[in-house]
Amino acid sequence: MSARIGVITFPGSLDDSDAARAVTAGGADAVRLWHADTDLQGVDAVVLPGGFSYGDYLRCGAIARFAPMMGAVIDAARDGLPVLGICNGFQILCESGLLPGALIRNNHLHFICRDQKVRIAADDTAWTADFAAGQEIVIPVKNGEGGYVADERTLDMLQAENRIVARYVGNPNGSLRDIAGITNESRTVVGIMPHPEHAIDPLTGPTADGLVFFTSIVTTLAARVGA
Amino acid sequence: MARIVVTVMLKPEILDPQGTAVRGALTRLGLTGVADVRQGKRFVIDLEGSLDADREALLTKLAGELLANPVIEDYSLQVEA
Amino acid sequence: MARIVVTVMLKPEILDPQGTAVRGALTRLGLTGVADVRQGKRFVIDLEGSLDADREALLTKLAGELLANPVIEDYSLQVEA
Amino acid sequence: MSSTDNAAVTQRGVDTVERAAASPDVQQPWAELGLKADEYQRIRDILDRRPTSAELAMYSVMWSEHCSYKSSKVHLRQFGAKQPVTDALLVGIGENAGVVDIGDGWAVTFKVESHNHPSFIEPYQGAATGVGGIVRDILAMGARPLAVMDSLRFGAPEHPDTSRIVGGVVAGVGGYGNCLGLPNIGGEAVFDSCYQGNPLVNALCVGAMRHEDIHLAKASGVGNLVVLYGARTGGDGIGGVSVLASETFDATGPAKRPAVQVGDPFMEKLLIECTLQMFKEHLVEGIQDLGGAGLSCATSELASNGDGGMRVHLEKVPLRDATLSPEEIIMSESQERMMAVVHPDNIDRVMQICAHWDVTATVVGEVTDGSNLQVFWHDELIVDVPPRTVAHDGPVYERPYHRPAWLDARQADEPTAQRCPRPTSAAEFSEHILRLMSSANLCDREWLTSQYDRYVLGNTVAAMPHDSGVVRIDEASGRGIAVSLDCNGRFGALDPYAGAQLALSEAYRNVAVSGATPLAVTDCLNFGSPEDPEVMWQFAEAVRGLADACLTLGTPVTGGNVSLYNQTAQTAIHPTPVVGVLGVIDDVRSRITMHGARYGDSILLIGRTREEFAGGEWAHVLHGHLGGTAPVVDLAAEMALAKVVREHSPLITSAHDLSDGGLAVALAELVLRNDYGVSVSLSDTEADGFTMLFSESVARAVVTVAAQDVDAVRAACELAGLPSALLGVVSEERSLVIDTDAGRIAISREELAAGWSSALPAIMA
Ligand SMILES: Nc1ncnc2c1ncn2[C@@H]1O[C@H](COP(=O)(O)OP(=O)(O)O)[C@@H](O)[C@H]1O
Ligand SMILES: [Mg+2]
Repeated sequence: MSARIGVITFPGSLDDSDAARAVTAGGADAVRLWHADTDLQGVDAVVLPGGFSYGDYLRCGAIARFAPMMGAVIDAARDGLPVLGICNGFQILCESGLLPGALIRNNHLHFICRDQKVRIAADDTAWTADFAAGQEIVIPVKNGEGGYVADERTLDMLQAENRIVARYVGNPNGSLRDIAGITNESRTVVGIMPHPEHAIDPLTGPTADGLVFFTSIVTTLAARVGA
Repeated sequence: MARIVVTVMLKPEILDPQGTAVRGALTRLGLTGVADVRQGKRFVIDLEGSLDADREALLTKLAGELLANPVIEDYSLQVEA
Repeated sequence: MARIVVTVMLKPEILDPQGTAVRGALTRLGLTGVADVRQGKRFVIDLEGSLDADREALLTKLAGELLANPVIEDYSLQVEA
Repeated sequence: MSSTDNAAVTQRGVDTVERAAASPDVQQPWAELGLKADEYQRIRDILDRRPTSAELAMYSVMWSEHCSYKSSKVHLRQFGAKQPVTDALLVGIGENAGVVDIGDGWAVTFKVESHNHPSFIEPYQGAATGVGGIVRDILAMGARPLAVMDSLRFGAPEHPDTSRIVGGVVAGVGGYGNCLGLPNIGGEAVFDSCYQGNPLVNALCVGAMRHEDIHLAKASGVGNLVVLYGARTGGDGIGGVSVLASETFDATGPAKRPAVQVGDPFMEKLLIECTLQMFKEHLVEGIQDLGGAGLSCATSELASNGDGGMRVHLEKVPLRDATLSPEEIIMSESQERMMAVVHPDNIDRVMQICAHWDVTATVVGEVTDGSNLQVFWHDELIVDVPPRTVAHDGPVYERPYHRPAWLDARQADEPTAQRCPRPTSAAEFSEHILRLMSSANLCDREWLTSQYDRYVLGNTVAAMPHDSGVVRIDEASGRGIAVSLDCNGRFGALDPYAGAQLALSEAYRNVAVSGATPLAVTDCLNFGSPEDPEVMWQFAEAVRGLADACLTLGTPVTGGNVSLYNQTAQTAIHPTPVVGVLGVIDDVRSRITMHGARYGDSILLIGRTREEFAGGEWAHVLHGHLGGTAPVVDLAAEMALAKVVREHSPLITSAHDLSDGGLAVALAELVLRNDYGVSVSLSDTEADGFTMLFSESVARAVVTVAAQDVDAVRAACELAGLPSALLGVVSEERSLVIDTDAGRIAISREELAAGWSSALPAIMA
């Protein structure tokens, strides 16, 4: 039976159908979840998609973090449920305390959409298992508030514990230490600013490099079952 | 050292989607009787030396040209120190 | 009717790209001696009825959880009326 | 403060139908509302009494230029009269947007609209609400909006006000579209001093649906309910109508009314999802977006297109500003609202869907068996009109027009070698190419396009920098569309008839070189004041030109927009008929892009090059010259080029059309946009090096093909009556090398890129 991966839709989620498409392309079943529900429907992992939840009129992710479904996700994530937050999803993960730090306005103050080179730094998270550390990939980045910030201690800690998942090659937004993505202590929750779900087919994206995030989780879940 | 605080708010008759979003969230999180929320900007400007009349005049002018768009926003200046 | 104003500013140690841009623009437009500019947010919240202790406590809590992200921001509340 | 409690508003002083009938001599401010004396009289004749103040408000705005097309209507009729015979048109001009059949049961709707004047006053919000408005038009046809495009005109790059407008407009187009989740797949950005006080912001939206899902704006079925949903109504965009409010609200007086509308893209995203869900469940009998003229427009059009009357209870409209008078509510142009006609059996489900998405929805009226549109304010009848007279039977002007006397002199002022000295040495050629590439209109658009999300929805097959935007519609079959939006206003200034045709020609070519079959046209006609007979002539000529050319190309005009009064004092903008062409591709995997070429591929130039520099970029950038005759319009060649490219798309590894700046610019762009170089010789071509490189003749493209396919493609060109020339090869060395009669031009990619990439950021700095 293939893995079941939930994709949550918040009001203002925009890349939710893309995330679901990528989940399917990675070999899992996509289960659509609604922000106002609380039942995770027994999914094996969850994707928080990109977009502008609630318009992102306050701080990105600040309102979505309080959605009923996020309550369920936060509890389950603490118990080991793998969660991938992409862009707005990354912001929601930081706001809800599942990941440290915060994302602020890009240093050049513009929204930026471009094909971005990224270096995978940690290949031992639930979502990057099929990568090799040091591998360079190209996936789209598109955000207005993608500048990762945290205090020095946190940054040092992330680095020391190899919890920086990916770094920009050519920083697009002023993220500290070129951070494009990070993971939690148990390496199950990953937040990433650029969009792997928009790089699953060279027809509609710059590459198919992003697909590996979605095959990785299938690999990880299969290993769990096997273990 | 002088500190000037410029406050910029959308005019009352202008739609404020940000304030509306905050109002909705506060209400959902249990705060009762929220009649209205408006969201604005606040600029804290530190100037070297003291604030002479020339600089104050220029700053007042720039507040209405650069920091606020008077077509949709009201603004006010406050000298703090 | 009660009015509460919540002010949210980025912590001093967090880089403020918007403030930096405003500082650059003010200087280019002729304002001399601009030492620093920080840009923050201001929420004007109107509540029906008077502000009882319960609602004030909840609002204070939400200011620190919803309106501000304490990882990067400082905030303050002021009851106006 | 928002409140639904309209009862709080005093009813004292409301002008009822009864009162109007009883007081024929009341002085009414028709002139302040922009009506002419005879128009006011016509309203009185229609109603057989004086209008109430609410009726006066409705007629005045619905009969305005913007809503009634009173100056342009007589000309626009040509689009119908000269409509080519085509099976592709499912819904023609007159609806919110036209609908085109693209095969397999899929229908596509698209339209371009202007938001010029608001964008000058508040560039961010003006542009943002422009995008919001056109997206609702597409939604109202029953389609899921798929992508947006924007065609922009700004003042001179060096003018101090230009960066304010560019920055605000681009951030506004991006801010709204990005937050709404629609990819931006292309557009234009042009700088010219004629747009200094009148920037143009034209936004296009394209959407798709199944044939059976097409929805029209009509209210039928007695007893059906009229639902208003979306944002609350505020005092937006009703400046002029406040004269009425101040008449009726003597003591209290209305609050100040906003001069500018603020967009709420989040609300619009919710509107889209909630509307599509209603369509999916077949809950909607008729639907209309609320745009210009708000409820006046939506109710009168729905009622006029239906088979009965309509009754509306205005006090039920949810308000953002409780002080609004009924006249103002009916006129408000608040954004992000829709109106649906729903069978009573379905109303609960509709309300449920709206609640699910947290969208306010209110039943504000019903379809009646009468013939009139009746509006009540509490229990009083304040509007009682035949809806057709408001929505469709507005005044029609036959404005006088005549060819400007100065046009002969301008057309005689050719950019001859004496008047505009030409490069003679290879070094001069290089310098001219570099100056062109770093000029405001040809430089890299990255600063601007990178602010637009082009990936969201996951179906974007081509966006910037490609010649047209390509979007996949059907994931299984790969069926998709290509869209391009183009215009060169300088050609319009030389000859508006040809200028409109050249805009069409360019958009058609851009779509064709992507491998698509052009099917249909939308247009946004931006001109100066129709009250100036010379401007009116330009307008009439442009419409005639576009209609004639559409007939020849077999691509009907499906809809569009007219924007007049784009002028400062006596100076009008260049005639700027922006034309959008929509094409279909059976399988987007076979599209042709600007990339794709391999080392060693041969470079072919297809099409005839004439000595045509008037209105072109070379004359503009190098000499600031505008005069002469516009390039020859050759629609037959344009069709032949499209056919050759389409039929040989498997052989063509990349294609790029020739337009602004001619061959020199097209070749330079290939070098800049790819990781290869270009090495060509002009010795075997039909004209001298200067003409070959800088002429802007139509119906031309550079294509690359594998060496073994050169003969096949050239033979096809010959068969189609198109000249072709084998120019050279795609080289590994990343530079632009051109052998000309004046010697060898060799420019490295770095040299080309330096000025090209820094020019736009420099304007914005
Ligand atoms: N305002 C705009 N919005 C979106 N895309 C734009 C805009 N201006 C230019 N572009 C895109 O940038 C690319 C280069 O533009 P341009 O040089 O004008 O195209 P072309 O060479 O086809 O005339 C094209 O893909 C075009 O669609
Ligand atoms: Mg082109």
